[in-house]
Amino acid sequence: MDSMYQELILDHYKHPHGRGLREGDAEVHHVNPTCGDEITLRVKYDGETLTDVSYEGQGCSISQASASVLNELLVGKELAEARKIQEVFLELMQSKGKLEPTEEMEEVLEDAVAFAGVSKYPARVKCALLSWMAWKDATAQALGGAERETV
Amino acid sequence: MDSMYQELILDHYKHPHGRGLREGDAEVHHVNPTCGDEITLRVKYDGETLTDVSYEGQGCSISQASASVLNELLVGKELAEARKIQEVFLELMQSKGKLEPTEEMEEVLEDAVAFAGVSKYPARVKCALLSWMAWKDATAQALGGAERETV
Amino acid sequence: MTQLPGLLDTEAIRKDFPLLDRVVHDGKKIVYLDNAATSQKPRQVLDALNEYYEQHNANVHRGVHVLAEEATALYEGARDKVAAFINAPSRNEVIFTKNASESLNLVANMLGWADEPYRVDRETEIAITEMEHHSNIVPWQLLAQRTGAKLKWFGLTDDGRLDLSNIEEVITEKTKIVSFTLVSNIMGTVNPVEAIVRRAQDVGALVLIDASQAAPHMPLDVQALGADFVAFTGHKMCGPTGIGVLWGRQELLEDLPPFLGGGEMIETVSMHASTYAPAPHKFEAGTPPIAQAVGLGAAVDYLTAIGMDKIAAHEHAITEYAVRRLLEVPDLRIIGPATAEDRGAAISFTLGDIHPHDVGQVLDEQGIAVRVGHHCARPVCLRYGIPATTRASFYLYSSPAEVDALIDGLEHVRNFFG
Amino acid sequence: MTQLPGLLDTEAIRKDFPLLDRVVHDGKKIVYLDNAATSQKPRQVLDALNEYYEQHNANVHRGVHVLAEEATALYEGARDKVAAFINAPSRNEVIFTKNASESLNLVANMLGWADEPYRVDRETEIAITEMEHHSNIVPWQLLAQRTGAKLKWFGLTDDGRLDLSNIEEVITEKTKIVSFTLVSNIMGTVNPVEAIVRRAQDVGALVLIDASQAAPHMPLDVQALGADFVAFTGHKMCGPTGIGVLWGRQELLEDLPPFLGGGEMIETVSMHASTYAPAPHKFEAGTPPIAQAVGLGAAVDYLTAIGMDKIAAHEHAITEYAVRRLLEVPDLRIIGPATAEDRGAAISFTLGDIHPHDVGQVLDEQGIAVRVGHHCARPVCLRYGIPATTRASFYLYSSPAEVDALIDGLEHVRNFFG
Ligand SMILES: Cc1ncc(COP(=O)(O)O)c(C=O)c1O
Ligand SMILES: Cc1ncc(COP(=O)(O)O)c(C=O)c1O
Repeated sequence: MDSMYQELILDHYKHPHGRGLREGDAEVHHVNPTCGDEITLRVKYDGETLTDVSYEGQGCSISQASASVLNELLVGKELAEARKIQEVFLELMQSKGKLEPTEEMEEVLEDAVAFAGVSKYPARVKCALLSWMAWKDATAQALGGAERETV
Repeated sequence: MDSMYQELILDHYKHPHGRGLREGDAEVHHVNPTCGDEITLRVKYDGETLTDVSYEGQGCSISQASASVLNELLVGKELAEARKIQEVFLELMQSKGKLEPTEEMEEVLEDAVAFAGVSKYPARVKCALLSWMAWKDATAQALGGAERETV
Repeated sequence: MTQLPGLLDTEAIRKDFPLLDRVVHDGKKIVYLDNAATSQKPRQVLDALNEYYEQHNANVHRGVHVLAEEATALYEGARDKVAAFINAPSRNEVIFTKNASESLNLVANMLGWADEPYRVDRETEIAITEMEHHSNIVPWQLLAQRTGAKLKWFGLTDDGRLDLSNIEEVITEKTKIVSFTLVSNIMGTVNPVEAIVRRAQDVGALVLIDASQAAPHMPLDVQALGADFVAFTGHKMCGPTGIGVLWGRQELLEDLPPFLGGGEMIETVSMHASTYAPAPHKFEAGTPPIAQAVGLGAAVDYLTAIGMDKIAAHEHAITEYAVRRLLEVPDLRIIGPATAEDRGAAISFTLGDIHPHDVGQVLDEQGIAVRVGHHCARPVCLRYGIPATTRASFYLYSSPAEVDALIDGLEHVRNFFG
Repeated sequence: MTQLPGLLDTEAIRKDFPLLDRVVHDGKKIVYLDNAATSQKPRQVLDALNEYYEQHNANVHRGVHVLAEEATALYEGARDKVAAFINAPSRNEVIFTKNASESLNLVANMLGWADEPYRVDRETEIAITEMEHHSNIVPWQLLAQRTGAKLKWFGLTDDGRLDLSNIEEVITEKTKIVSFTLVSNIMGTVNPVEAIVRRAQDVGALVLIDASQAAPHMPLDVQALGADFVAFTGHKMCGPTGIGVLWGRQELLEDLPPFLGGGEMIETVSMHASTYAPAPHKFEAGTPPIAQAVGLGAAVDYLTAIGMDKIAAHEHAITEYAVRRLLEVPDLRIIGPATAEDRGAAISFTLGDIHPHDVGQVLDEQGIAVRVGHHCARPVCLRYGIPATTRASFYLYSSPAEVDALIDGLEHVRNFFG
């Protein structure tokens, strides 16, 4: 159990960062059809700088905590760096529990490294990725470019 | 093997009685869809007396021999008696090899008792019954009455 | 040990089910409470499968060799067993499919292609209910879309029952088919068959009953139900995966057109035209699930030997106990009937605002297997304004001790997220 | 012992197949030559089934408990194995069905309900061949009847090959779908895929290949075939009954409409409308044949470990030997290619005017299992003016000694009816 519900995840779940919808450049609504988890997410950019990620939604502790971690980690970053973080997080989540996070990874992901244990549970990986995919989608909309991708 | 291919059956197969189509009161064409056996059969009645059963067809030794035995057994009989024989034969063939022919049965069926062994082989029962069902059908048509029945 | 009236000797029964000895998460013996999703299989069924494959395996029908004869006898023998199990007037009314979903789709497709008086088209209506499994919703949505027919449904009352108050508007003179579940897979509700069948018969509509959650748990008598079709699935009643059943009244099966075309379902084929075999073969295209039918036959033997009435009594006792204990858990809300009357052994609930995924996961870590989500009955979740539920569901091998384990587990969940 | 080049070590292989030890008719060890109807199952497949049911059985997807995770991983793992076995570009292109017949019907139904440019309707044509299994004839007859499309077909040459001389009349600008068998189940003919696919592509028609008699016997590469869909069935390739496969190109599976509706195939359901999951799930309504997929995965592992090219070489050697020996039997006429080139290991023949039922029965009494009848390919019998054939068909465990037993058996048949 400890492997999935890290203290850190429970903390974010109980005390989410940046929750609530604020003004943004683009808004998306994503749903995890297998369990009904939902998120509405907005991004705000100042040039290439991500100045806010605001969100509302319902879902399990993993999806809620993940959105909170995302907010904490990405807000204030340059787009390129945020993208990098998102990619590393995706890689970790798709590792099926077989990837021991490297030091480098930990540096990039900070708190988000706590989700490593979730990657062992295929049914929950989508919960952890919900907000991250929504962010990617919203960013594409805000800045133009790639089409919506789904998990 | 002996249980199915009785000498008597092989005899009838090799030297069929009454084969060929002659004049009749009614003609039917029956097919066994599972193996493609076919028979064209005519009956001729003089009042209540069955004066001829003529037939043509293609099929396995069992279906051929059975038509031959039918001809030998039924021609010349009164309708009621022929019907009785047909019913007893049907009963024997549907016995799944579990019926030891009684003396009474043997008296009614004569040569046709040789088909007892066939009743153990569900796939072949229809072969043995093909001509008998055709006869029943043709008789109904010739004399009016019951609708066509199929096996 | 809790003693309840009507309990089966679960200790003896559990010995028949190898999986129930499974140990998970470092030494925790599994507490399997996901029986509405699928049941475990007794040794007797696995033995039948093995014996079939090791001794008799051959393709059925049309063979004159001994294996083909044996395989055919076993396959058709399974049909006899199922026919007896549901009290079908004729063995020829029992069609083997791959699962209940195929059975339900089969009826929808037959009616879409049928001639009058059965034909579903733009002038006609279809009636279902809001508590159906998706497998009894989507086929009718597809049929409605493709034929232009109108889809109607019964709503639900606050306590998880069908709301039949507007039965005359839902089932009308235009209704061709009424399809509903005997027992809800999400709420456990047992529905009032008679009232619905009576109304359907009054307007000349056919009735299809989804007995997927009934066949495993109670005596099923298709004649007493008064329906025209009854569908259920093998894997929920101790049988293998890959097999379902559709029972239908013989004259309907004769009149209605085939669905899948292929080997076994024909009488004769030429390139220009084909004719079809009589039912049930008309509806069984291709090599059937032979071993799975044999396995289902063994399952039916197993259940019958114990007695479906005894199994129903056992589950009633367990359900009564479980409902009582669950209602003691703070913040727990049962979705569906909060009593054991007219309900089956599947109980859905929410636990405060802890998401069912989290409830299920933390229970799992204690070795307790429940299902979480919308249970393929999302309209029920929408109706009650919840994203999902946690569902515990019981079977003939479920014991009061397992109910106790669940209650303790839920306590742990509350503390964990408290 | 006859020594042929390219033979597998059948003595070792046969130890894997419990049924091959079966003794029939008072002590005769079975000579199983009915492999085109269904294959026997190796111990490895039965073990996989038992392990699944005893250790991991649960319903797949949507479950958070450990059994559900394991069952899902096993089921989806089987999809990976099958995808690799046929060299599919993506695992999402592999749909599990109940048998090849369902796979073929699935395509016919998709096209019947599709939008342009795929839609089959009264303006369009369907092309098949005269050597198709009924499961690849009847679905198209039904589709043609129900949509008004025109059904056309390739005829056969006297030596059992497709007559492609009028290919431009059979496949025209109006053709929407060309469906044909890679290997004939009755005559063994291996068909020239490339010529047909090229013509189909020229006119923009889709191609469906029925690989039911190919997948068990030769390396199958769906990309090299160039087809749009490929169908086959588990039970003929050492797998369990109750499972089939449809492979289809991803973009087609995305564009084409669903067939059966129900649980698992949806994205979201409300009473008013539903949306569908992406392929392959869109086409897998209801609880899938979970254990059967796992068993098929084990079969694929088993075949791959031996090597499909080695299996093909073995069967080629056996077929060459069998054709040669059969042609020595007086009055024996092979229906189909009388050589081992471009043919599979199913050989149909007639024996003078002895009816195939009698041939099969007398062989059976000697413990030799062959199939007799029209083999679900009645148009072939009509074409060659015969009511039925006797068919001997070989597999990886078939030995030259079994061919010899067949030849001796036929000698006995001739004497018996001589
Ligand atoms: C060429 C061919 N196509 C289709 C089928 C149908 O396969 P199934 O009966 O498993 O659906 C078969 C086998 O029976 C076959 O040999
Ligand atoms: C009420 C009900 N109907 C239909 C089904 C569908 O059964 P299957 O998935 O076996 O097709 C189920 C189970 O999933 C069910 O509970």
